[in-house]
Amino acid sequence: MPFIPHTEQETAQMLDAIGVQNIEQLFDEIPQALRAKGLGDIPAGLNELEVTRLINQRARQDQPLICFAGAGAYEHHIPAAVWELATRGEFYTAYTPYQAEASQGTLQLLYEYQTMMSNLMAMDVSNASLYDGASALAEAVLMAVRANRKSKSKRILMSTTVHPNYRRVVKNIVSNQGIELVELDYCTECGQIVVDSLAQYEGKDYAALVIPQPNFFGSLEQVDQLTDWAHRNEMLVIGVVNPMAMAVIVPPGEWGEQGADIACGEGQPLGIPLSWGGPFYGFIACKQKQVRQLPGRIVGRTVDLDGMRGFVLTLQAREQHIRRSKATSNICTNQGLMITASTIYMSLMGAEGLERTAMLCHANTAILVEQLIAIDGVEKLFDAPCFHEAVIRLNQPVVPVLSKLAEAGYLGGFELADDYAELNNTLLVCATEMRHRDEIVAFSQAFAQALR
Amino acid sequence: MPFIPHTEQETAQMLDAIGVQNIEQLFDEIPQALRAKGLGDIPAGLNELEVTRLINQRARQDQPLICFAGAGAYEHHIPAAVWELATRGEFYTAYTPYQAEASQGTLQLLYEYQTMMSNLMAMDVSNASLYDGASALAEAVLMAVRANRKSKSKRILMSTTVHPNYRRVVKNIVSNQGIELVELDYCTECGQIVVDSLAQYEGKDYAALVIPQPNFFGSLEQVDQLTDWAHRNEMLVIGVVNPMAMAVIVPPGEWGEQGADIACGEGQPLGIPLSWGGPFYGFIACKQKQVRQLPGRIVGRTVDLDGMRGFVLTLQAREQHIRRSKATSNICTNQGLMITASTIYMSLMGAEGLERTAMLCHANTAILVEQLIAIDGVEKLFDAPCFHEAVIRLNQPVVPVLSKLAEAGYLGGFELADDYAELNNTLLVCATEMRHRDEIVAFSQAFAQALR
Amino acid sequence: MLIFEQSKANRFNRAQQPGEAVDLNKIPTEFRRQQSAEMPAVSELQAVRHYTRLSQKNFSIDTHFYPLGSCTMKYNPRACNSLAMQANFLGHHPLTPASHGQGFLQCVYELQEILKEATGMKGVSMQPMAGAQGEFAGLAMIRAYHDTRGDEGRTEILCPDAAHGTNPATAIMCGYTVCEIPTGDDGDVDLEALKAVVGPQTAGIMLTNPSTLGVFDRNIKEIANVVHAAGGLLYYDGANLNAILGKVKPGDMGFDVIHINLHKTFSTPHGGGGPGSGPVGVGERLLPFMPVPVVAKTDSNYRWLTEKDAPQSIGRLSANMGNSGIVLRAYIYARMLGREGMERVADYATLNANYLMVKLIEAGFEVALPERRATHEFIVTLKKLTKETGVSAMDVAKRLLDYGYHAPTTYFPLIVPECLLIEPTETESKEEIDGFVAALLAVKQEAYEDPDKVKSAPHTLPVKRLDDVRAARKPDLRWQATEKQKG
Amino acid sequence: MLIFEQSKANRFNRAQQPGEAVDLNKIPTEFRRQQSAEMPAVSELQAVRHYTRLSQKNFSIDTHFYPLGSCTMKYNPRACNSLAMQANFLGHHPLTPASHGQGFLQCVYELQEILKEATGMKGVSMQPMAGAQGEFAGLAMIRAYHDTRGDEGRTEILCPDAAHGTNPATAIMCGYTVCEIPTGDDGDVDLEALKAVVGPQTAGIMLTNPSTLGVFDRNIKEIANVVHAAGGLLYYDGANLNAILGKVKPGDMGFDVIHINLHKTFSTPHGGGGPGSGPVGVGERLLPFMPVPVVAKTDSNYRWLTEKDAPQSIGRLSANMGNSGIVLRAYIYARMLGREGMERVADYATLNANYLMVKLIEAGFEVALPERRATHEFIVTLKKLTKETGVSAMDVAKRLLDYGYHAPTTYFPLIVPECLLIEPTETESKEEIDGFVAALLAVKQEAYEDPDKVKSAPHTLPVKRLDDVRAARKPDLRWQATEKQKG
Ligand SMILES: Cc1ncc(COP(=O)(O)O)c(C=O)c1O
Ligand SMILES: Cc1ncc(COP(=O)(O)O)c(C=O)c1O
Repeated sequence: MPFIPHTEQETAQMLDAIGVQNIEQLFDEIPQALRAKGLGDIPAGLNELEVTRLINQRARQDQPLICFAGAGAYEHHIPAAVWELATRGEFYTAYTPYQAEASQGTLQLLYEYQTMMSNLMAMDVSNASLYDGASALAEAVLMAVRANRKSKSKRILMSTTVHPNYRRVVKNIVSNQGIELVELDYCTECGQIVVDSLAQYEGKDYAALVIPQPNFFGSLEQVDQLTDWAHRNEMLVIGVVNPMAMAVIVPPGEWGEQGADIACGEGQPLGIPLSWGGPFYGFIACKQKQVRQLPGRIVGRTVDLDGMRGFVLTLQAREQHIRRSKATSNICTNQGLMITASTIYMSLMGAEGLERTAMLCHANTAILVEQLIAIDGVEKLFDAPCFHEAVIRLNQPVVPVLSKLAEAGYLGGFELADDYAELNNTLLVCATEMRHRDEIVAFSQAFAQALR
Repeated sequence: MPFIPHTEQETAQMLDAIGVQNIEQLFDEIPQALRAKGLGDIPAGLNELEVTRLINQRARQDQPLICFAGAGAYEHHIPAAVWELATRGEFYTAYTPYQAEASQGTLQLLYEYQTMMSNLMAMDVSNASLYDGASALAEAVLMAVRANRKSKSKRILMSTTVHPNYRRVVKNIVSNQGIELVELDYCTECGQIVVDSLAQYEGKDYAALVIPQPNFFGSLEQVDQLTDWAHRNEMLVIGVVNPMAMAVIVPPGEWGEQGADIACGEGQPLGIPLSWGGPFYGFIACKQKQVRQLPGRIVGRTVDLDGMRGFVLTLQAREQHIRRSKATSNICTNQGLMITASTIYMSLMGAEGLERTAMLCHANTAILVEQLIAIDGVEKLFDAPCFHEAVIRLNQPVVPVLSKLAEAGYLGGFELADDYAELNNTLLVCATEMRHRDEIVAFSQAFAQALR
Repeated sequence: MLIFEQSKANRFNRAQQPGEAVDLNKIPTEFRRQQSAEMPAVSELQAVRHYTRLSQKNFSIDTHFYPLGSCTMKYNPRACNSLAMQANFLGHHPLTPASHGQGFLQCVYELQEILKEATGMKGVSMQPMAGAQGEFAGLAMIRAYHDTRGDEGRTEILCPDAAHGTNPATAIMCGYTVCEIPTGDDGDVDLEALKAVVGPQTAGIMLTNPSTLGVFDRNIKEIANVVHAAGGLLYYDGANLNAILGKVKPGDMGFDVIHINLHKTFSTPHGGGGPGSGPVGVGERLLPFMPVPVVAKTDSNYRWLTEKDAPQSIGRLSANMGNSGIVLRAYIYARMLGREGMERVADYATLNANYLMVKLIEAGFEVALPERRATHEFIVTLKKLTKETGVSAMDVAKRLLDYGYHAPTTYFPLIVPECLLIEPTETESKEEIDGFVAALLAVKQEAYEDPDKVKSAPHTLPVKRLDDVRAARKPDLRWQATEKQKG
Repeated sequence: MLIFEQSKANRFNRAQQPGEAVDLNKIPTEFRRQQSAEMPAVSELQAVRHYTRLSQKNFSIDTHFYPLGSCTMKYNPRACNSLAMQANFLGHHPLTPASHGQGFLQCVYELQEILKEATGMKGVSMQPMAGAQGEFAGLAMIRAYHDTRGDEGRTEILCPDAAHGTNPATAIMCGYTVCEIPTGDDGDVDLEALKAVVGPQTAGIMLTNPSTLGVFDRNIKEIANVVHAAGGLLYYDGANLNAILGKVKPGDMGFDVIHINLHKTFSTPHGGGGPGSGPVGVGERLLPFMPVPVVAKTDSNYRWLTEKDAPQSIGRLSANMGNSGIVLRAYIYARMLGREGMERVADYATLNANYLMVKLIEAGFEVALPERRATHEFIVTLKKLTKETGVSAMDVAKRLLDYGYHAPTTYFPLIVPECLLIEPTETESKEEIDGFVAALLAVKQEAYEDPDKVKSAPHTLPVKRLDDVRAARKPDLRWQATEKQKG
């Protein structure tokens, strides 16, 4: 049996010590009628050689496409050291650091992560991870409803420029508690929310306004005006942001007069591979005064019996294992290993590395868009400034074009029409720092070809 | 600059402390006339993203062929744990354990390796590695010349069934010391050395006889008879063996009445990837009484000040860093990391795992040969029993056949004619446990195709 | 030292930086960050050395016996990691068309099938990213089910008092109220109490079986009948599936919906707190409500089913398809085990737990339910020790660390005083278990002979006993540039 | 515990075993092993845990400052490892035809070119598997050169007394006798002494420059002239190339043949003792004798040159092409550095060494050659300390371990009493160097105040001071099944 160390003799000794004849007897409290008749449909076991052959063959089948898609998941360079360190057994096979003294590695790392993420967001505190960007936004919404003492409405203003799947997830999660999401239309010319269009919501009771930065179209929102508008109307502000962008773009903590109240988003751009969409991680950060509403694990610094610095899980009274039905969230297992990787990533990149990477993504996307709109039948859609994604409109349906590009080895972008009926024949494209100029040129040629 | 941590300010502080204006001044003892004019021909540096792109592209160019070749390097399954552990920084970036107390990890592992290798060879002691199988045989020959007090001849009987490259390497190394290699012919029918043919060498002075097991043709030599013959003639016996085969085949320590005196060979089959031929490692083991003639690092058990067990490099008086020109060898840096991997490999496999693997290699090769000789124009050449390689003869030149097979995605084997003029149109083939039966069948079909 | 304390202004790790600092010329200054975020500025070697050394401060499965009850800290085969981390898996954007991802989709599909067979459910979705999110998906499906039938007024979820904290927390998150059911003295749910509270307001019950007390609830069929009769549904918290794999299936016990913790039973890594994966399985009735996406197979073609294909679905709970890479690891593990291997998991997890329990009883420890079989775990209560020596379960836990063993789960379930919940798992050897018994016995002796030594433990770890209270009273959650102090 | 001590008869690690035990029916019993080799019989978890824990007992670059003189313990970029360990490189049998290995061959070829440029040599072969084998190849070429010219009677190799042990050992291995040349008080080779011994019997001289004393021999041109005039050739031991990369080239100094330690200057891993790689470079005269195989380029096609292409070659020294995987790592490293990066290596290696030397002098340590510039390393002699306190260089080295620093090289070169050869390398930060100075100073103070503490160091490592003498007197080189004792 793989992974079971017992010799027959030991098994016999152990049964003997217990005082039973065989292992079967240990299951004698299970009503006989319920006993399973085996696991017949499951294939027989494979040894490592065999499973390696199988999985390698599956992997070979799936050669990745050269990626010009973003839409919430971004291909960035990940230094080799990141995963060589993160998969060290001591990180990989530990669990939630319940025994702090035996988990100082993970705990200190999480404290460092909280610092890095708070700094990147210009917020006071960060937790130690949520599941992913979408569920983090759901938690942020729940948190805002709890935290906004002035609001009784359980209503949230949600920009339609937020990732469509994020909006779905938030709805799927929070509507069970009777929270209502009111969707804000964006300006179809500029591809962002225009503050002037919000007059209709003034003076009504909303718990929070959700602002994406950059938004799903890659456009930069006018976060200062939006934040101030929301605060004037006694809403909290939730920023849902791309952390890589925050290296060069005004971070949530600095939006408007007072800054956003909650910052959250998808941590994947910071050292996490695309990996078919997961595991990624959600981050969430807030102002000091809301820390006790923050969901999830939080690590704090303290001292030991000798007065030496050490780290522990703290503020656990917010959590399900202590507070049960009164917890701020049900989250227990989070995305720890991803944080390990992300923390190492940020350490290796430093502020300068993140900034240069962000800038190069921006520049590459600008070149990409330039090349694409030079093609007959392609135009750029919105005029708000972009970070590293942009929407283009084709003179023909998108699906066949994407198929042809896939055949040519490219992931050509994200078709928007499914989620935005008004955006027929449009495509969201992206070129991170990973895309060499030559690749962008070759892609543009393939694109022109596919349009013919 | 990659990998240099100094800030400009620190550099300035350091220069200041030294009392120089700039770094250049630190090189002022180098005669000006000799100063280099730069490294103009070397390309500019790449960051990790760029070098990753470059190397991945080189790697993609070189899809490995499905391997039916052995000839000294064998594709075996390597458990994932082997290299995940061996490349841990603590193993990967330590050096020779000169400071024993700070190197107990490496030292204990080497002691465990010495035990495993001695046991596998049924010899008393093993060193902690030499460069590779070929150079290990050269060291074994030098050792035998030193160790055989009865012989004055500096002549060695070397079977021509030893790997041709090993024979070349041995010659290239030992002939500088005036050692002469006398090559023994093999029996062209059975593909092994026949003891009866050795009468001509009796009563003459040879320091040692080198016996391969299995030999280069994959055939098993009559090691008992050969060993006893050599000992009767006051030669030492050097066995050069495949360690995987030793799991199921009589090991050198048990050859004949007294066993071989020195066992050596290539450690690659024990957990080391093919990797274009290196790094592999050479092993060497001997009887207790010759231990002070053994070249290379040796780890010994001892105690610390508290009487607790610990491990140190020992018998260093044999080595170049102590004995300089009187050392048993010039070897210093050896193949430590490969030993780390190999030790973990053997621990994960256990005796049973090695035996089953060896058996499956044998069985697969038997099937392979069966399938191949069923093809018109292919016959098996030798009738000695084989381990996991065999020689076949084709009815046509081998080179074009190998080219066609390579086009079909196969490494078809090793052509013998270059090294053995009498073996025209012959091919040495191998199928390890890695070859699925389906692959063997498909290969045989491709082979038949290529012969047409 | 924190990584920030090794930081130096203007230190760059050039190998990781794009050479040219491109200008953000297309972005108006009002959008641009004015001051760089404070991040570590260290060399690559400094970072590598720092995190290598930090890692060594952890206990982990790869370094220590880790009998953390309810968490199933078993061996994580390294092959599951290295095979899942191949470039061809890691390189796939979630938008990759199914045509270019048949290899991956087949793995997901086959794991869905394996989990169905292992649990006796009719459908499985990999969407939830951990157990608690699986619970959420389950309750959301229960809600959707009642709603669809127009069965209103079912506002309450029943939970045993021994339940894991995620259960009641999830119920609240899903808009329910929680009604706690007491546990009987024999460790099974108090059936009479259950009958007393079940009613038309009952949306469902959340149960772990084997329970968090480490026993198999023998009345499970009756519980199912009672709840079903009242119109409620049964949710199975699969955290303890390791104990019964191949022995009894949640579907056969009468559960309508379940989650499975892949990071427990299917040995995906715990990663210092995650990522997990909490697939949900459903019976016939809840099939239409399963979260999307799931993988379907038509002929030999695999594809994603999404909201469009499943209009009654509770939808998605992650932006993508959940923790794919974890699903892949679980699939590899499941294929290595195969059907016989899975049954052996339950066999040996149970053997190890019962053996360890018996040995501890022999050593004079009091177990919570001595008349019952242990499942894959069991509870020791130290209330006598605490009373006699002042040494608490927490103290014992800390002292065990000095002996080189990770502590069991402490103070959970909440209903047993001074308890240790001990789960050895099937991958630990008899020698390791014997060593653990000896250590626990040694600590017990110390508690009587030198209680202060135990109360001030640990003594040999990188830090001494840490002050939790201080941490919570004056939360210091982030390093501030101004301090620059050493430690 | 040794892995053997965790072994249990009949324990199998099934995941790693072919399922069927095939019969060796084609092999007559006389050839078959009768009794299984004694090997560990442990579970996969036991093995993983054992070797993970063992690894933690090592000091290494990734965990500690490691200023081991002459060894260049610099940061090994992890990318060099992970890129070189891709399946498409690891999967190649050495017999792969060049047509299917152009990617790999190009890497080797380009590294040959890079090394030629870096050293000023005319040809480079990657064949030797470490420095010592490079030395062997070099001397074998010198021998072949003289032989080819019929220049007989050149039987002697000159070596400075400060030379690394491999140099004289190699000379002997190559069939030469060795003549030692003394070092002058200023650290350069004693030129008069050299002139006195050079002659028609001189085959060549082996020199390290910078020397193992950490200084650059200023008379190198003159040495070259003297030896060349006598008909001898000059061998350059490239172990110290890190100090002069881009500053001065061995070819320009007059060397005819050199080796380069890729595991030093080109940052391939030291791996607990190897594998290294010791490419040789040659000037015009020795080109025909280079070991094979080397990679040649015709148009844009790469191929191996073997004995057939190079009939005068000294041939091969390994069964294949040397340590390919190491060559690949060095190539990746070289490409990351590029030309500017390489010069910076010498700059900062030298800056660090000189700064450290100055700081130690300030702290009251005696350096062997205070009047000289340090190169990338330098020597401290503790003979005064030893005389005054009885604390030896070895004791200081051991005590440094307690402070978290790997010790410098001790007692080498042999000509300086109680010496520490200290090489910080360019990848260590000023902070790390300052910390090291503080530690060495603290140890010095301890030596005066509490010499026994230093003499009995280390105190905080997994073992206390180990008894080398006992190990050598009663060699115990292998665990024997009969003992089964613990430890
Ligand atoms: C009994 C029980 N239920 C639920 C959970 C929650 O699972 P997760 O941590 O994966 O969210 C856990 C584990 O933490 C558990 O032990
Ligand atoms: C000066 C010097 N020469 C030669 C060598 C031998 O090199 P290697 O250990 O690679 O054989 C070394 C290193 O060990 C050295 O320091």
